[in-house]
Amino acid sequence: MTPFLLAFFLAASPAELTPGKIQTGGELRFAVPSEPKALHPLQVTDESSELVRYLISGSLVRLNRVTQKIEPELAESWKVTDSGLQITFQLRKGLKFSDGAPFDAADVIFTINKLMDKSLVSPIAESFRPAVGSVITKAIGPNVVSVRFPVYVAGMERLFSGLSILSSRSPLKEAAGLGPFMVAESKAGAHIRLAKNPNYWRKDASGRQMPYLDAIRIEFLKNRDIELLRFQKGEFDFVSNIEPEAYEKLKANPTVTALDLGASLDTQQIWFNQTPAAPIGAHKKEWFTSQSFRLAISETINRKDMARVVYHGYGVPAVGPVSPGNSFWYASKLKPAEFQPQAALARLQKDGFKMFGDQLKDKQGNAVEFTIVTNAGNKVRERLAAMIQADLRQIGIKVTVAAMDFPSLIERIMRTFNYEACLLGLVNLDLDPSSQSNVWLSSGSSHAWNPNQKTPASPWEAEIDKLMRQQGSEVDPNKRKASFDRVQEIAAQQTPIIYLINKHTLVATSPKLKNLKPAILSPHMVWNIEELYFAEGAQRAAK
Amino acid sequence: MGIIPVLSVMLNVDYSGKGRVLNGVCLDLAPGEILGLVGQSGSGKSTLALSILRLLSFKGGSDSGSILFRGNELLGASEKQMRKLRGNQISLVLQSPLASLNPSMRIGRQLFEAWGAHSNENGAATIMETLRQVNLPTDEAFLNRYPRQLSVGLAQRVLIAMAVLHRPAVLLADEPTSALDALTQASILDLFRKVNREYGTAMLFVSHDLLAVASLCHRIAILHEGQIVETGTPREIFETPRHEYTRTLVNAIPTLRFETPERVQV
Amino acid sequence: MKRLPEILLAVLVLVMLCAPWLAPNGYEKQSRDFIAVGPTKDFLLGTDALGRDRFARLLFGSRLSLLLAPAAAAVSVFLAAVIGALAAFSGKRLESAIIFFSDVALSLPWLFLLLTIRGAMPLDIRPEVSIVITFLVLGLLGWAGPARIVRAGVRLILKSDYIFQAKAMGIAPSRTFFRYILPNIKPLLIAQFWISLPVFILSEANLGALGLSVSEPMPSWGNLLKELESQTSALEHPLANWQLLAPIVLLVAVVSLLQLSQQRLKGSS
Amino acid sequence: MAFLRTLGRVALVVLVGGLLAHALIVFAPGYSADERELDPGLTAETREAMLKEKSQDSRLISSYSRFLLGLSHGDFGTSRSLGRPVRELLSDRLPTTLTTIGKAVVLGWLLGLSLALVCCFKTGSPIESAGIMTSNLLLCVPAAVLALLLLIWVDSRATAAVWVVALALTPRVFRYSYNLLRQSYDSPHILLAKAKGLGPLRILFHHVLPPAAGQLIALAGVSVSLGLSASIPAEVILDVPGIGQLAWQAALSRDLPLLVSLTFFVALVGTTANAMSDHLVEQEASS
Repeated sequence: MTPFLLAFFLAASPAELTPGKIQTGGELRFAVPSEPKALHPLQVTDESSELVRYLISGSLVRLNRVTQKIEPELAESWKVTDSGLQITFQLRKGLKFSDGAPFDAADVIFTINKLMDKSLVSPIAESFRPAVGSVITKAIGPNVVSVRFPVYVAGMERLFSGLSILSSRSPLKEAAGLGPFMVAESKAGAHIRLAKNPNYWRKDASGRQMPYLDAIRIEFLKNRDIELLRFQKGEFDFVSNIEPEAYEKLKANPTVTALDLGASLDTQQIWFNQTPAAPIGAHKKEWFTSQSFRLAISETINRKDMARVVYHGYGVPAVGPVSPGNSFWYASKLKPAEFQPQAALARLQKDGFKMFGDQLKDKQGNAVEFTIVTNAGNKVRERLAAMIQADLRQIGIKVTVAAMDFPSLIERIMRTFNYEACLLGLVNLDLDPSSQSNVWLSSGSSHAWNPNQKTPASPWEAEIDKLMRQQGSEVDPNKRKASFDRVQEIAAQQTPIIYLINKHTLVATSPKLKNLKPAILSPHMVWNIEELYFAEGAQRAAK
Repeated sequence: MGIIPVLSVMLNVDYSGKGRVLNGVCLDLAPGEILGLVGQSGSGKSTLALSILRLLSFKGGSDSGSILFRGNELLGASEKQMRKLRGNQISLVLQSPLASLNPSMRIGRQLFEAWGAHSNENGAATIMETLRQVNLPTDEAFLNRYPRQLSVGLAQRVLIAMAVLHRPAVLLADEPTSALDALTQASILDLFRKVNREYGTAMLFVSHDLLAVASLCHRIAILHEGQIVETGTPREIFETPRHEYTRTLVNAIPTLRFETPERVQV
Repeated sequence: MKRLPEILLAVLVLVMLCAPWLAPNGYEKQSRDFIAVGPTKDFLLGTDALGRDRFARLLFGSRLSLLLAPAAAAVSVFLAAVIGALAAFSGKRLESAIIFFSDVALSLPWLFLLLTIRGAMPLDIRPEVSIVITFLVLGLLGWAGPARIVRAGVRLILKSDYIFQAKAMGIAPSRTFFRYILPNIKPLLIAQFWISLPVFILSEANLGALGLSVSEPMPSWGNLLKELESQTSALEHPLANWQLLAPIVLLVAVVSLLQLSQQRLKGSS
Repeated sequence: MAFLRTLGRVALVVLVGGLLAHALIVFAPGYSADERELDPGLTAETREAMLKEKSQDSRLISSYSRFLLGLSHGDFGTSRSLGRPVRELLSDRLPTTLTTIGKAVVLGWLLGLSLALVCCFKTGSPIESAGIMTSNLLLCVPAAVLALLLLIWVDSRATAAVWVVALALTPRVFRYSYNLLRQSYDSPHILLAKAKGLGPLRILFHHVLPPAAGQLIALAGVSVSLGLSASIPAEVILDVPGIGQLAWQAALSRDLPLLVSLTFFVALVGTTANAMSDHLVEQEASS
């Protein structure tokens, strides 16, 4: 690298993203892979809708994506009382919705009552609907609201960070928002345009009205290659979740700033079907329910190679369900499974497996072979599958990869259970383990390897059930962590799910965009949207 | 012969699939002369006509030798030069008159088009005069007809009219009467004679019909296996045929005999 | 020199048959220390994202596609010929029935049939078998469009003198159909064949997004061509990785050579 | 009368096509699955509700007649994956796709026909081989590659989509029109036109094209259907908000009302184009 280029790279390091002289105006442009399916803030189920919701509505508290701490937003302060059953919010005074309607306690009550409607399908609504009893919301004053849950909810204030407050009075109903922006124009299948909310409550330290940007234009673009091409042409101001191959090429481009934010919360994982009712051979069920078999498979997969080959080094071998990017909940004691095919083979041989030539057979003489199903069209996953295939071949296991489209895959893994092993990725949006209880409780419908159990099928699943309930009823965060650490430990020993890789969050931005605080948590680039501004002279005119 | 021939040909033609079709064919056509070219079907007669017009590529053949028209070599001539000659100095009449007319164009327009190809002047007078010469009606209704509304005989007359519009020096007629009935054939042959007489057009009359050729032509050339085996006046050909093949041809002409064939006893 | 197309084709086929010897790396061996490298002595066309020898993958993939795509094209053209000719040749009633079904067939989302067939196959089916079935179904489904064109062609032929002559000679309709009609729509069928050949190869690649194409680690022309899509991503000059263009060059070459030799055959007959 | 019969046939094709499409979709694997199910945040109750909604459709005839009933009121149903009325979705996206196909058909024909003409003028020369090679190349390059290459030069995705569809049509137009023109050029009246000394352009426009016009128009009808099917990959790759992109999304999410409506649309356009071309061919034949 020439000294000149080097200097350029140094100049474009994250330090450059911190503010200089603040400029207002301009239109921010970027792309999301799909069209928002719901613009009603309480009915959000998909990522794009969630992003738009975040930009156009306000919540009582906000999660700081960098510090991963809850911060005041519409509520100045809050207090959890009654051993964690009740939370009381002190609301900011004099706030207005985008259409000028006033904001007070009545709006909060209105919003939470709306959530109780059973026909609302959205994770946020469901988390407010307890299985027994009901949530009671009371106005203690015009600007004080208390919410009481019938059962203990761990980390209660966290729930409110994703809850958009609706107006009880505005004639625009849910279209009136408290966020920094509001929907100005929406073209089906093409783009959505947000304009600055003139009534946005936040002002900066010097008393200037936020947000600094005039408008945001979000295009719907599934094709990442085209997104990157247009980003490099300056038509988009940033790209997030870049694939490693593209990231390396962007890094070589001096006109953009490419950033590696470290391990994300997302995981890639593989699990074996342990459902008793599964229409697969009895001998295969026997392998899949055997701990040493699962462990052996896990030890034969070369995660370091995966990180190096598939992720070009922008990925870390995964330890368990929690990524190192989750600073509080990560179980730092645990280590990723060692790559030791010979030890794995020895482990299998102890169980009566034998090598015949280059083919491993179990004690009944069945050749050890299985099929991994995964979703088609995902380059990364198809490569991971091919690597697993090659790795397991070394100890005489023949793996077939069956890629299929998503609906077919879901039907197999959630309905018919007609599969042997499945390779999938999981996008985690929430830091708190409570959001994963459906995965870890044996009665959960997302208990991937054997869902909806009446009673736990094994002692270790029973223990996990107990620990998950424990962490859910504990108030002290450190005690909660101890319980969940134990869950992670059992998961590592039993490996019902073989965690493979936590990929890095890779982003790139135009150097003209200032005040960015990119985070591994979504919305990675715009979580502090009100603070973003363009460098002098770089504002794009809002049309 | 002291006269300079208007057309002088020495030609070899090969087809990519069939091999050599014409092998050193030599022909001279004097001004105002009608030369008949007789041979079996497939002996390369039509090929010769196409070659003279330099349209052989149309059928996928390649030629070598020499074609002198008024002393100019045509084999090396450019497409542009050739286009000036075609229909103007050398014209062509084909065997199947109905297929040779553009089915989607009115007769009148086709005539005017043929005129306009080589002249910027108003050709109406010439066209009407020529139509009269070939005994065709000159009214609007006729000119507005489509080829499918004509009989074969009328169509052939239209074609001949078209061919002589520019009073060409040479007319190549490729089996122009084979598709016609006896009466029409006779009248078309008359027409050729008339055209030859009125305009002094030299003609290469290609046919397999020795009788028709003999009645029309000043000289006859016999083509056999890609070569001209014999040339002579009709009288010479009929009375003193020299070549074996010519004799076979002449002997094959049926003579009229009015014998009642014997009835077969059943 | 006239036999050049055939000679080149024969050489290509020979090279592909010798794939196991010419490309000792094999199509699935992952050289994980040589990821996506350019052409070298060991890897004539470089390696792919998993360190697999592209040259080997091209050779082995060609074997598969060169066999299956023409087969699928032949199946669809054959069906189109029989159905289209039958429509034109048979009575009014059968003709309108056939036209009706071809219209329906042209508007159906056949993707779902492919998905269903794939879903009904056992999971551990060998990739070779599943891809053969996919191509076969593609071929079976491709009749409707060409059948219309064939029908139009046959109707023209039916007006010709030699069909009239055949009728006049009292030749049976079935014989007229097979001896007089089918042979004479050959140019039409051949044109259709050349169009559908690359189309089938490409549709195999496009079906990959639904998991209906050949599965890892088997190569096919389809998934090799697919590799081009992400790489040309304009982040680089499209010719920066020229070795990626090899499958396209080979495909165009094979299709054109086949066409040339067929044209020559036609010319000499 | 003939018009009414054609209309009836088109209607029948659309109805039967819709029913078969309905059956194909409902019996395809993954029909009852929903991507949202993977979300661990959903409660069992919600799951049940989502399942119930879809299982109704597996009773084929009753649900199809329900759909048709809605249709008779101009109601195409509501898209399951996008949560909006299908009619709205179609009317939003129809103009985009129709413009794309319209422009692409014209462009594809210009390119294909001129390539065919160049090859006809230069039969036997290397130019003819080059023309055939070009058309082969266009057939062999995947649409996605073409799209990405185009985007390097063309800024607008809509324009790029037009080119992708046009370049997909070009080799097909070329193949058929080339055959047709070669045939036309081989007929005796062309020979005579040449013998008249007419220029190549005059021969082309007055003697070659008019007799071939009927068949070319028939091909033009078919090319509308071809363009429609080529627009699906083009719109998907280039993210152009048209019918093609919608169809792909609908297929991936097994969106029954949307897919059946789209089948209706494709059947309608395709059958109408075919009927029109049939009509023209018939006219040509009888004239």
